[in-house]
This record gives sequence, structure tokens and C-alpha cells, in this order.
Amino acid sequence: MSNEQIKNLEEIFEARIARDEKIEPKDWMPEKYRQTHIRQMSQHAHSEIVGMLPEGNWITRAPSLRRKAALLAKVQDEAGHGLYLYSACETLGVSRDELYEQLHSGKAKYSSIFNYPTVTWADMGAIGWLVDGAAIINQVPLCNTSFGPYARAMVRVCKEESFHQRQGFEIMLKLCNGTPEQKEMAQDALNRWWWPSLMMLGPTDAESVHTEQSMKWKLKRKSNDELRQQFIDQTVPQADILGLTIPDPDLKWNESKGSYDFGEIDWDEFWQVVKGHGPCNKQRMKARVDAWENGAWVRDAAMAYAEKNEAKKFKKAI
Amino acid sequence: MSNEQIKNLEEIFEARIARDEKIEPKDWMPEKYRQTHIRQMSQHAHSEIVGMLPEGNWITRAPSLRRKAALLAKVQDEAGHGLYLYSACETLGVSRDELYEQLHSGKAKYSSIFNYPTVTWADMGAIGWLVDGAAIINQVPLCNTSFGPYARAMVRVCKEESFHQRQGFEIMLKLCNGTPEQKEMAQDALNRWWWPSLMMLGPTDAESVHTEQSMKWKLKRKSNDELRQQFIDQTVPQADILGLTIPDPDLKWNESKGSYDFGEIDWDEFWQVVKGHGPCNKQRMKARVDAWENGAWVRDAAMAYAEKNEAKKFKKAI
Amino acid sequence: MKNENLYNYILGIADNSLILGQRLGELCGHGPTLETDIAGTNISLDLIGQCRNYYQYAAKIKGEEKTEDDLAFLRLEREYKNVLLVEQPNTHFGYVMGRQFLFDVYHLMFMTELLKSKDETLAAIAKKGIKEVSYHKRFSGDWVKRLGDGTDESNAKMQEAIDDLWTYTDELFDMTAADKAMAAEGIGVDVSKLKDAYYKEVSEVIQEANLKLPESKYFIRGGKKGVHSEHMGYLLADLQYMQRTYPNMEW
Amino acid sequence: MKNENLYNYILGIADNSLILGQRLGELCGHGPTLETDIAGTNISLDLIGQCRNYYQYAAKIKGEEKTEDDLAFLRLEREYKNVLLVEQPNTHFGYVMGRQFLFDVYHLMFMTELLKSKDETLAAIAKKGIKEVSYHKRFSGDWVKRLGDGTDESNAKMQEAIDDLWTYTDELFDMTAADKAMAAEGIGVDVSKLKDAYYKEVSEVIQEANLKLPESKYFIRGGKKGVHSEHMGYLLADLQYMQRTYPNMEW
Repeated sequence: MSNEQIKNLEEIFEARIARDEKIEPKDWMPEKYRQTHIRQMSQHAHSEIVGMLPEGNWITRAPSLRRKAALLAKVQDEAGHGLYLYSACETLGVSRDELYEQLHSGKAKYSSIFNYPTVTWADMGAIGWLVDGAAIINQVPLCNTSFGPYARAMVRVCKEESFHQRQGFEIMLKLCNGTPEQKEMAQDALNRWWWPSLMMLGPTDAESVHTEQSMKWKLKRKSNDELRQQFIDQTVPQADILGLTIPDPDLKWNESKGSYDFGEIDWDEFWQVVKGHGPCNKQRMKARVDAWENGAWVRDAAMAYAEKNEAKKFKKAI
Repeated sequence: MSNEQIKNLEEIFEARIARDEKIEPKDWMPEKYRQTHIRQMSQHAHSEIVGMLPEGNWITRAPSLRRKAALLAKVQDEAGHGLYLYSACETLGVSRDELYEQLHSGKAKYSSIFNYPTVTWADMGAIGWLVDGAAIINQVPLCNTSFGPYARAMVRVCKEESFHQRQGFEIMLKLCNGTPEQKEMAQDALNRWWWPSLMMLGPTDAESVHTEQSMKWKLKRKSNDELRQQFIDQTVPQADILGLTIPDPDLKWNESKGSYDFGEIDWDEFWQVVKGHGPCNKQRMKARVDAWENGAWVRDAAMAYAEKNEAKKFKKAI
Repeated sequence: MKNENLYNYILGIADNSLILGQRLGELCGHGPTLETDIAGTNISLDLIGQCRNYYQYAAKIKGEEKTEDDLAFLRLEREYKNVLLVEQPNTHFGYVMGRQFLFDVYHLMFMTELLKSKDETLAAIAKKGIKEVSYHKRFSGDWVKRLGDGTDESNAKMQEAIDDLWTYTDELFDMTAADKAMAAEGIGVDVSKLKDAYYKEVSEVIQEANLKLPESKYFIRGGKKGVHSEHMGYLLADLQYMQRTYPNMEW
Repeated sequence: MKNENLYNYILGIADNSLILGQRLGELCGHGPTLETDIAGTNISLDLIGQCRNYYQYAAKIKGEEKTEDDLAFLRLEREYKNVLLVEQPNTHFGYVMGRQFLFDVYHLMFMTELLKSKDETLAAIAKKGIKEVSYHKRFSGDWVKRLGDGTDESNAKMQEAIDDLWTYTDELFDMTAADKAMAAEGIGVDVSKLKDAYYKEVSEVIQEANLKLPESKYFIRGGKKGVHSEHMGYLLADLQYMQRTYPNMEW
């Protein structure tokens, strides 16, 4: 194709997006659009499957059968989200194996929050309440993003995440209405998860890359700082309901701007974790790589079996 | 050597044994004597190291620091016993690696009692009290056996075993003087370990092989049935002190013979376990084989390092 | 307690589901594919759901304000009545599927009989669970075939698992005192009668999976009497951790 | 409580020994040779012995009829103050020896300083333990060299362990509030002052062992504040099992 032809296609493409039409896998799209979507969707998929680990850590120790069942269901949902999102990536011509390879080699990222350890049961509450809460704020706008499979996946994901968020809040509420030990456990979890949750909304706008292009493609509708402010404004009143204290001495309501002022985020910690040096980065990656490598013989067997059976069917047919 | 010469040597040899002289590794000995001793001593060594596993199972869960320390010390003693006994075997010209190979391949046996699981803390008491108790009855006569290194090893082993036996009894006593749950735990352990302990003294005389020759070489001084009777007569009064009931409805004092009558032993169970089908046979062997295989790189490294350092020393010397 | 036999009978059923569900729960996020992770978690969830129904019923019988969680979490190891099979570790995926399959075949036969129980609650629980269990069996049976008839490596691994786990199958058909009493009243299932059909079905799948039928005639038992393998203590230490550490709280 | 700082200070020391002793206890009967099994058990035994001295002293300070076992077994995870290093799992023998060595070098320096404590009990405990710890360091240091300078495989494995464990070393020199208060009173050790000598000694052994010094300048901390790794909960579930399951009994 000539440069002019491509430019023409690009103009038509951008016009479709501007008209809020959905782009579908078989439609023509600029290479950068394809790559950006693969990157973002796979990063999201990786986050779902790595995100199974910190919560999976409490399945065997959940304090009641009801909570055990709910936690199993939640982790299962996360695996399901991973599945849709990998499938959405596959529509753009990249295989799941390639995406895993990127994850395992450290080339692809996943949400840094999952590099923190879950040290008490209350962390199951805090993750649902705060981490899923922040995720929803990131994701709700994506239900209207331009790429059809991603937008449709996000509709389902957001519905389930919102259920998880309520469930997390309910775990916290039960703890906060419980014994002093339980309430202390809840406060401790909030203390540990608050700042990493704020970091989840991404670096400050000044540090953020890709934003302009992403806005145009509706991969992003608000800046990181706007999303963060939204998260804080929505979460502080919830902490009040729980009777918990947000671990930020600088947090206070700013009447004039109609939102909360808050303290300085420790961006050094953020970058340390992003760069692979957080408390559990190695452990998470080891768990995923081990699962993959230890499962190789199983996948090989399934493939061999399927091929044999195809051959048998073929023999029967002739 | 001519047959006659050998016969002559054998006569001198048997005469030495009859005079209670000790046979030392460098002395001439009949091949059968050598083989019998390798078999019996290595079987004993294997029993010590396999025997570390059922007790090792409770190190991480010992109920107090004092008990944890005592249990560690006990298991360490067992490893030490293994070490002397393997060394005694080595004096007869067999390497430790060969003996391990016999254990791992299932060619060599070890005491069947270690194929039962340790399911509660009270099992640490019952093993010390009953299993070490039966072991001592088997082993005390060996302190005077004809082969010097074995006899000397057994002196040390018996001293330590006797300490272990008292320690086990003391665990039981504490449980029996404790809460009803604790006493029940002690009774339950006695119920499970009683019959396997009786089996430890070996098959009934009618079924037993090697006995006559072993008697001559002082590898055996009493028959299995005599040892068993001795064990029962010594243990029943101890159970009375504990206030526990021996799980044998047929057990009763026989005034005329001055010892206890007791019920039928389930020899089918005995042979099932001996043949490798007890509750933990596979698990024990897997633990040993895994330790050995997973440790290969460590042993190789130690060897390579030692060789390098020899070479370095040699270089320095020239 | 009135109905002591019924109570013990129900615990025996419930414990199998709890312990197998717990074992599967350990694997969450560590399986060979995302699809098997989802399926395994799903089976675990079904089993935990089933055991809740049983424990709730048993707690009602027990009275004394006992709850499902008291029964699931606050008994001593010697009081758990599950068969040894379900507590065996997740050594590798062949063991996971082998254990599942050897249990599922039994479980479906058991549930099919329990449907006819004179006890309406038990019959209702069976009715609710039978579809789930039938899915479990299809899933695990398919994997036994895939692994058995896959590659040489997978065949060897699946054979190893079947050989090791086989020794725990016979216990499934042991009748405890409670089992006998309940079977006599038409409430419980006479599991001893399921044995022939079980070995027939299991053997067929094993052969179809290109695996050798284990020859050993020696079996290990004990779980139904509360004498568990050494794996059980560690499983319970995790399972009970929260309830033991923070007694008498609500979650 | 009077002496709260002293109490917390002692727990910090004791917990390191307890948790490392517990980790070594897991290995008993599973080591690469009988000799290493004996040595590992021996080190575990020394550490458990040491922590008993500390806990007994802390229990006396605490009063309220507390015992060494109450302190060792009946705290919540967030109340254990051991460094992250000692709770790391026994991934393979290289990790076991690497963890031991990285702790032993610190431990011996620490004990040497603690000898000078104005608190006579602590000085006496240090005096009693210092020979043990010096043996531990020789043992683990020798193995780091043997594995580092053994075969290519052992070199790679030892390097992997050192790289992974390195990230937990810096925490050894963090000063908690209790540490600072006790150091100021001449009772506790100012561990921050040991840091340079530690890295110097450790680096020398690493180089002698034909290993590369890890380059990462990022360190992970948390244990001293009671924020442990995910391994810790499972370790505690086993450690505390009996005391939690059978409360208020004597053993």
C-alpha cells in the first residue's frame, strides 16, 4: 500500500472512532493501534492471573466455609477475566503462548499491586474494597473504548468486579463490627493497602506516557491524577462508614475544590516495585513460571491425545 | 586357599567367638559371617534413618519449646546411630553408597514399624516408650555380640535408646496426668502402636529364619518369642502406672508361668507391611529417595571442591 | 445426642467433600492451563458448597447452637472421617486428576443411591449435587484418558498416580457402624454394594486410557476411623488456622 | 508494662532464632547427606535453645504468669518481629546454606556486641551462645564456598540463592524503636554500626566462593515491623498448631 492509501485508511479509521463506532478484529487498523491494544489488554490479562495468587494464598485458610466459597468464586472469576482478555488479544493475531512468554520473561508488565503480600485475612477485604475499587475506576470508561472485543470484555469484567468490590467491603464491615482484634486487623490492612491502591491509578500525569494517543482511541478518558482523585473521594466516606482511619495525616476535605486533599505518594516505592523489586515480584513470577513449566507435560499430553483422536476419526471416516 | 585351610580357619574363628573374643574388621572371617553382619547392621542403620521420618513429622508442630528441643535431639541421635552403623558396615568393605542403593531399590529392609503414620503428638510418646522399648530389648544382647565394631556401636546406641525410652514414657506420663483430651490422646496412641510394637520383635519362632547361626555368632541370644514375652512383661506394669489400657482383651497375668498371656497377633498385617504395603512404606521410601536424588548436586559439589583444593595444595607444594 | 448415627453418617459424607475441596483449593492459580485452573476451582467450589449443606444439617441435629463452621473447622484430626483417598497430596497433575476420578466414580454412584434416601434432607442434597458430580466425573475421566493416552511421559506419570492411589480405593466401600445403621434404616447408602460396579467402571476407563490396571491386592484404610495419613495434620493446620487462632468470632 | 522496650527488644532477638530454628527443623531427615542432616539439626537445636533463654527472660519481664511457650506460640503473625531473611523457605540446599550464612555472619557480630550489654542476663545469654554461633558460621560459610566453587551446577544454584536472599540482608541493620532505646541505654546493640563490617565480610566470602556479588541496591524489609512474607503464615500454622488446638495444657 502506498503511504497515501495508508493515510487515507487512517483517516477513515480515526473518523469511525470519533463517531463512536466499534473497531472489530477483522477491520483494518493502524499497526500502532493493534500493538497498543495487545499491550494494554495483555497487561490487563496478566494482572488478572497474577492477581489470583495473593488471594489464592488465603483459600486454604479462609475463616468460614461461606468465605472460602466466596473467595474461590472470586479467584475463579479472575481466571475467567484473564481468559476473555487473552481471547480478545488473540483476535489481534497474537497467541496466548506468546503472551505468556512475554509475562514470564519479564517483558510484559502486570499491575504492581499484586507484588504486595497478603498477610492477614483482612487483606481479602482490603483487596476487594480498595484494589477492585481502584480497578473499577480504571476500567469503567473502557466499557466504551473503541475496540469492540475489549469493550465487550470490560462490560462483563466490570460487572463482576463491582460485585467483588462490594464483597470486599462486606468483609471489612464484618471485621469492623467484630471484636477489637478483628477491627485492628481491618485497620492494619487498610494501612498497608491504602498507598499501593493510590499508586494503582498510575504515575502522576507529568510522568505518564501514551496518554494523548490513548485518549483519542478511548483507551483512556481521564488522566491518572483525575482517576486517583475520584478514587479517594469515593473511598474516604466508605472508610468513615467502617470507622477506619485512612493512614494519611494530610488527608482533608477541601471545601473550595469539593474534593479531598491528600499527602505525598512515595513514588520511589512505586518505581521500585514496578522495576521488579517489590516484596513479592520474584515470588509471583516464580509461581507463574513454575505452573507453566510443571504443566508442560500436561499440555503436551492433551495435544498428543487430540491429534491421535483426530487421526482415529479420520481413519473411521475413510 | 584349600578347603582344608579354610575349614581350619573357620574352626579357629568359631573357637574365638566361643571364647567371647571380639572379631575385628581386619581379622579373617567366613564370607557368610561378613555378609550376615553387613545385612543386619545395614538393616539396623536403615531403620535409624528411616525412623527419623515419623518423628521428624512432629518437629515443626511440637507443643512446647522444651519438647521441640528434645525431639530435635532425639532425631539427631538417630542420625548419629545411623552414622556409626554405616561406618561399622564400611569396615566390612561395603560403601555407604552401596548400602543406600540397596535401601532405595527395596533390596534392603528396615524396621517395619516406621511404616505407620504418626498422627498425633502422643505418638512421640508412644514411639519412645514402646518402639524404643522394644528396640532396646532387641539390642541390649548385641552389646556382647562377636563383631567388635557392632558391639561397640550398640553400647552407645543402647545408652541413648534407653534415654529416649524414658523420655517417651515421660511424654506419656505428662499426657496421662493432663486433661481428659490429653489422656485420650495417650490411650489412642497406645491403641495404635501396641500391636506393631509386638510385631517389631519379629515373626514367631516357627516362621523365623537365620536363628541358629545367629545364636552361634551371638547376633541373637534369645528367640523372637522370648523377647516378645520379655517386652510384654516389662511394659504392662508401665501401662498400669500410666493408667492406660493395653488394647488386648486376652491379656492376663498367668500365675503359673509367671508372665502374661496375650492375644493373637495379626500376622497378615505384619506381612503386608513387611512386603511394602503398609500405610507409609511408599511415603518413607519416596522421602529417602527424594532426599538422596535432590542432594546429588550437593554431594557432587562437595567432591569437586575437595578435589580442586587437593590440587591447589599440591600446586602450592611443588 | 439423639440421632447420633445420622450425625456421624452425615459427617462422613461431608468430610470427604470438605477435604477434597480443600486440596483442590491449594492449586488455585498453579495449574497447567487457565482452563484447568478454572475447572479445578469450580469443582472445589461445588464440593465446598455440598459440604456446607451437609454440615448445616448435621449442626441442626447436633443442636447446642453448633454451626457448619464449628463442624468443619473445630474438630480434632482423629474426629475427621474422610477416606484417605481425598486427603492425598497434589503431587502432580496426574495425581490430582487420578484422585478426582477415583473419587468421582464412587461419588456419583453414591449420590445416585442417596437420592432414594428416606431422609428428605439428604435426598434433596443429593438431588442438588448430582449434576455437579456428574460433571466432575466427566472432567476427571477425560483427563485420565488424555494423560494416559497422551505422550509416553504423561502415560508414565498417570500410571504412577493410579498405582499409588489405587491402594486407597477399597476403603470407599467400608461400612462404619453409622453407615450400617443408616443403611439398615433406608437413610444411608449400603456402599459395600457399589464395589463391583465401581471397579468395573474404573477398570474400563483405565484400560481405555491405555493404562495398566494395578495388580496389588493390598489396600490401606483408616480415614473412616479417623486414622489419617501424615499429610492430614498439615492440611488441617491450614484449614483450621483462623478458627483456632481467633476463636468465637464471626467472619 | 515496665520495660516495654526491653521486652520488645528481646522478642526481636528471640524470634529470629525461633523462626530460623523452625525452618531448619523442617529439613530433618531430608538433607543431602547424613552429616548435613546431623549438622542442620544441631544448628536448629542450638537456635531453639537460644530462643528459650530469651523468651524465658522476656516472660519474666512481662509477668502475668506468661511462659516461654506463650511467647513463642501464642502471638499473632503481625506480632512476630523476626527479619524476613530467616523465614525464607528451604527452596533447595543452596538457599538453606545461603540463608544460614547471611544470618550467621550478622548473628556472630551481634552476639559479640551483646556480650558487652549492661543487662547481665543478655550478656550471659550471649556468652553462652557465641561459641555455637561461631560454629554455625564456619559450617554455613564452608558450604557456601563448597557450593559456589564446586561444580557449574552448584555454582549456578548457590548464585541464585545468594541473589534472591541478598534482598533481605539490609533489614538486619534496621533499628526499631525498641532497638534504639536499648542501644541508647547500653543494653542493646546498635546494629546499624555493624553494617559495613557485615557487607565486607560477606562480600569476601562470596568472592572467595567464586560467586558474583549481587548488584541490586533494592532491599525488602518488613519483618521487624511484623509485616512478613506470605511464607510466614504457613510456618506459623504448623508452629502454633498444638498450642492453638489444645489451649492451656501442659506438655
